[in-house]
Amino acid sequence: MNALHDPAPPLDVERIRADFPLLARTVHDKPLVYLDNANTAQKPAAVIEAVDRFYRETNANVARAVHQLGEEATAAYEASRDKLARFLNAPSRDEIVLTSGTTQAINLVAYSYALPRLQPGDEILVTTMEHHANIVPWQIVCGRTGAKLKVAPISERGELIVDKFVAALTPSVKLAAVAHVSNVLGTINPIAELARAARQRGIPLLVDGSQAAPHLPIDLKALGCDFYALTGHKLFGPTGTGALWARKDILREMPPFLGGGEMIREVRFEGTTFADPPHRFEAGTPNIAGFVGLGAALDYVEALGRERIVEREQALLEHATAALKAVPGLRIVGEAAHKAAVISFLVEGAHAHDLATLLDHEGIAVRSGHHCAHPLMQFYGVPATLRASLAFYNTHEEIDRFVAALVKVRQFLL
Amino acid sequence: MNALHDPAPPLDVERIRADFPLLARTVHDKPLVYLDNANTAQKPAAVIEAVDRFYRETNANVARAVHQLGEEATAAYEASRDKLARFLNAPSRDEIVLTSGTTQAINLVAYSYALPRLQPGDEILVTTMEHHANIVPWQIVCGRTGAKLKVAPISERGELIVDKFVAALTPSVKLAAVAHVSNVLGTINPIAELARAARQRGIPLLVDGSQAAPHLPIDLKALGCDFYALTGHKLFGPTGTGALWARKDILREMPPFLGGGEMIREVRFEGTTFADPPHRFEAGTPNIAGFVGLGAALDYVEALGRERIVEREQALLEHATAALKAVPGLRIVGEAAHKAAVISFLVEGAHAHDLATLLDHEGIAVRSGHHCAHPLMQFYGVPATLRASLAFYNTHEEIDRFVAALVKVRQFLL
Amino acid sequence: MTAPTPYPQIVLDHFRAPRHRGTLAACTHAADGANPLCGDALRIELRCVDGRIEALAFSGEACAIATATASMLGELVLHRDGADIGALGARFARLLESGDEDAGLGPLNALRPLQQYPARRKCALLPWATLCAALAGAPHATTEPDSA
Amino acid sequence: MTAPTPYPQIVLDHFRAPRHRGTLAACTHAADGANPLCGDALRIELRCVDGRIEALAFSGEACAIATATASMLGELVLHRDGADIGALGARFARLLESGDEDAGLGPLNALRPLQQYPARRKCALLPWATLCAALAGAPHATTEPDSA
Ligand SMILES: Cc1ncc(COP(=O)(O)O)c(C=O)c1O
Ligand SMILES: Cc1ncc(COP(=O)(O)O)c(C=O)c1O
Repeated sequence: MNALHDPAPPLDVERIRADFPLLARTVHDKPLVYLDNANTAQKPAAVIEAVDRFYRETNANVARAVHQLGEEATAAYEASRDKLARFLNAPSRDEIVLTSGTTQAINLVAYSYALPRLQPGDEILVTTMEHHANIVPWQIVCGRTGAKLKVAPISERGELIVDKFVAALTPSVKLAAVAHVSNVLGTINPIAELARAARQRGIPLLVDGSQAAPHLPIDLKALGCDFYALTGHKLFGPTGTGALWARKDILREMPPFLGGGEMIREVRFEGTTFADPPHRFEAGTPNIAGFVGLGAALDYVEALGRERIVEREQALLEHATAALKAVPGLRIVGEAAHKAAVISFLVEGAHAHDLATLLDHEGIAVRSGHHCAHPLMQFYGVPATLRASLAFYNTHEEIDRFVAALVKVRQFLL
Repeated sequence: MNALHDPAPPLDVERIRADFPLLARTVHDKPLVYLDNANTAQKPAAVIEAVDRFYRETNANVARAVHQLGEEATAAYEASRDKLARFLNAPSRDEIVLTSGTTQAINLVAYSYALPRLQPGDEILVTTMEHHANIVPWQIVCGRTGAKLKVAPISERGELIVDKFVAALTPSVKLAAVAHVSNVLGTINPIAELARAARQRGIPLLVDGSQAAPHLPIDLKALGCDFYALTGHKLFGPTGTGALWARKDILREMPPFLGGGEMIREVRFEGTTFADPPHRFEAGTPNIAGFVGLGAALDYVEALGRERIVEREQALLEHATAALKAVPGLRIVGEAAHKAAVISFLVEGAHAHDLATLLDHEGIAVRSGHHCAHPLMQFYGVPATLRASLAFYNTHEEIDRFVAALVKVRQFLL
Repeated sequence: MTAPTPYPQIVLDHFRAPRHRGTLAACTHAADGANPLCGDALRIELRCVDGRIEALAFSGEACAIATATASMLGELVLHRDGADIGALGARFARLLESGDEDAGLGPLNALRPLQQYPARRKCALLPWATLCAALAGAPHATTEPDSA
Repeated sequence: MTAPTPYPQIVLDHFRAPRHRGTLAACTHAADGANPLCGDALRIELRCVDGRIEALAFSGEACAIATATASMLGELVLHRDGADIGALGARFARLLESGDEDAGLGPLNALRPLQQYPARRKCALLPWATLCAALAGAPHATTEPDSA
């Protein structure tokens, strides 16, 4: 995509794979083929070592101590906020709230932004393809306020029907919440277009970026949404990390959510005053080592180059899609024109879990189940799908091994 | 304390120190003396390596995948729940909710237990010595419900006045919340006695065990409280880990707090049903690697033996208290009869931060500030104290270095 | 060296050609078992005479593990006293966890490889739970941990 | 080899014997600076004539860094035009961050070691913020990050 100015050479996959220790594992005495990246990603040694080094050399609490260790720990932790701001092209580092993951990020918006605002009759707009993390928090605040969930439909191919989404942005809608990339279908939603429509109607748009941040360049200034949530463990970073980005003017109006240390200005039994964002929303000791690791993950991804990652993953997606289509009885669920490298599928006559177990026996890790997206499963009328989700470190050979194994186990089973 | 049956030999401190890589650090070109353990504890290599190994060998998401890696990750994660249940002598592993720390644990109780129950005129009883994490969440739910915070007083020595606490347990009190050990004063509160009084009056008691779990044997069956919160990073475990224990019958009645994956039974746009505890309260991908590390920390502490840790830390406390009392102009804040190895103090004429900076320059890490306990500072009429907080890996020699440096920098400054 | 397959030949045989598949004309007990997250749904119908299981039939859609287990279980429990089924079920659960042979469970020993696949044990347990529910007069059964 | 002390002799001297300590009989401008978490509280009073600072006094309780800075700052700003103070303050903030000498800041260069002690910079900045507040007609100032 950057072809005009000095194209970077393609990724050297063998070198990259050597960066990820877990990829050398065997499973059931077979070399592992890890195709469950949308569930959680593997970590480069740089991330593992950053966490390790933090505990060995710098470990201290943040923002609380005047001693040297505390200064170093605070600097390392806050540096990850800077890196996230740059990674997302956020207008300001003070708009980055560090959370334990997407789930906590979306719940923060639900409890602190939506809950105080919603009235009976108000609506929150989601889509059929959302992850439970982008459904259940809204159901909880709707339950408490009398507001209602409204669902923008998708097509059989798994694309959001943009006209219907826009038509659903009626005055009763107080917030819209959409996945940037579907974790089941791989669909890349046209966020800039949705944000423009929402903005024209004065409706804030939350984007669940869990599956987009690891795989696409994210430019918040260009996207034009109001909230963006992401999770670190899918972004090649440690578990227990994530972030919410929100516009400064919105964050300033949001009351605190969790109470505790770090988020206060002054505590008195008669009344407490709160810190400014982002600290207002970061109660208690954060996952300091985890965020140091997340910073290393962002560095790693940026060094690879996000355009090159997209290129490589698109090539893998094409290869895998073509190969899977040749498997007898196989149907791909989700055939959007713009897709990330996530492929859900069904095989006629075979239960998803049976195939997943048999593939696992061959060393191939795919996910089977509802993928935390029950309503989407209900839309397709299936209890579960199989899902192969790719990352830049996967290879064409791995895909070939996966598809060959699938043909074999299907035959074995049926 | 276990002297009758086969007394264990005292801890071999040199060997133990070798287990903690960070203790070998220098700060401002001096060997580090780390006396900020109540802020966060250092980690033994066994913990650091458990986290490292998890990412290299087992990393996968939990409870979601049928593949081998997912099984292994789930088993490792759930094993830490078992270990915590044993560590606390909890009646059941299903009563252990894994959280990102004490702060999240207490907020869970505030939002899910207290918020739905509180009426205008109701009260929540806390004490003067609470950490902000055990004040602000209650203020938030009081603000939403019209309930009020009630404060049980302490003596000048820093002891909870038990009679007054018990007298404050009036019918309007719907929950009492008390630190097991004060992070500023070191005071060990008589939890079993408080719990008995609360129980007789049908008032549930929450115990903030942040500072107790790392230093005392905890026996939940004997304590008789209803909720117990702890944080992993002070317990020699990774950042971003913690737990709430609560009685099963109470947990069962609590509605979910955060919404997302893992905590549901079935999601439909028309209405969602939730999982049983503890999973109902664990929305989203947890800090899997962190909890694996916490399991290793519990193993480490149990291998040392908690009775032996108490013995050693009490000896360190005695030594440090005596040595500090000889420093001119020094006053110890918190002189309870039962104390953990936490010593707050003031030096006449010298600001806490100046001394802390000068001590840091000598390689000695103590904390100066309000220790997230503004109301306690207000009680003592000071903006800040210095605090030396010890762990079993500290030595008599370190304490001597600390006190000698304190004498020196005091003289230098004044 | 290869790990044991979770699908031994006998499991495949029972999956492909299940015994006791169908419904009973005159049934005395019945229950529906469902693991909705997995997508397994099984109905078991029984005819008991003097507390003994004289006929059994199952129907529904389920994965190979659940289907094969239901088929083999029919073989095992037919003509047994309903009162003995609970204990047998517990022995089967133990077999899945330990991977240890239990001669008294006959063909069901073929499911011992599930010791290695804990996430799939709920599939093998579903027919048992459904059978027990039917005997106990409960209409529904599930073996799904509530967080799937 | 030892790291530079954060409290050079001149800082100690100003802390122990602060210049310009006290209050002004006839003051034209004044502000209270407070970092409550730290426990620093300083009042600065000024007498300005034609925009020039002709007299300055500070009072209050503060740590050595804040006290010494207030004392040295008095030396530096006396007889200067109030309009120049903002720029001087910005240079001082830069000195704290970079640790680089700035000859124009005279004795305040003694605080350069705070480059190594970022948590203490707010103490050195408090007198500046209070002075700026006084000149701007604002009654209060703080340099405490709101999460302390
Ligand atoms: C007594 C007490 N309670 C609660 C907390 C909060 O713990 P965390 O910041 O890990 O949530 C702490 C530590 O900061 C503490 O010392
Ligand atoms: C689209 C989407 N949203 C939200 C989540 C939740 O992320 P986490 O579990 O890390 O909070 C996930 C991943 O599970 C996801 O794929």
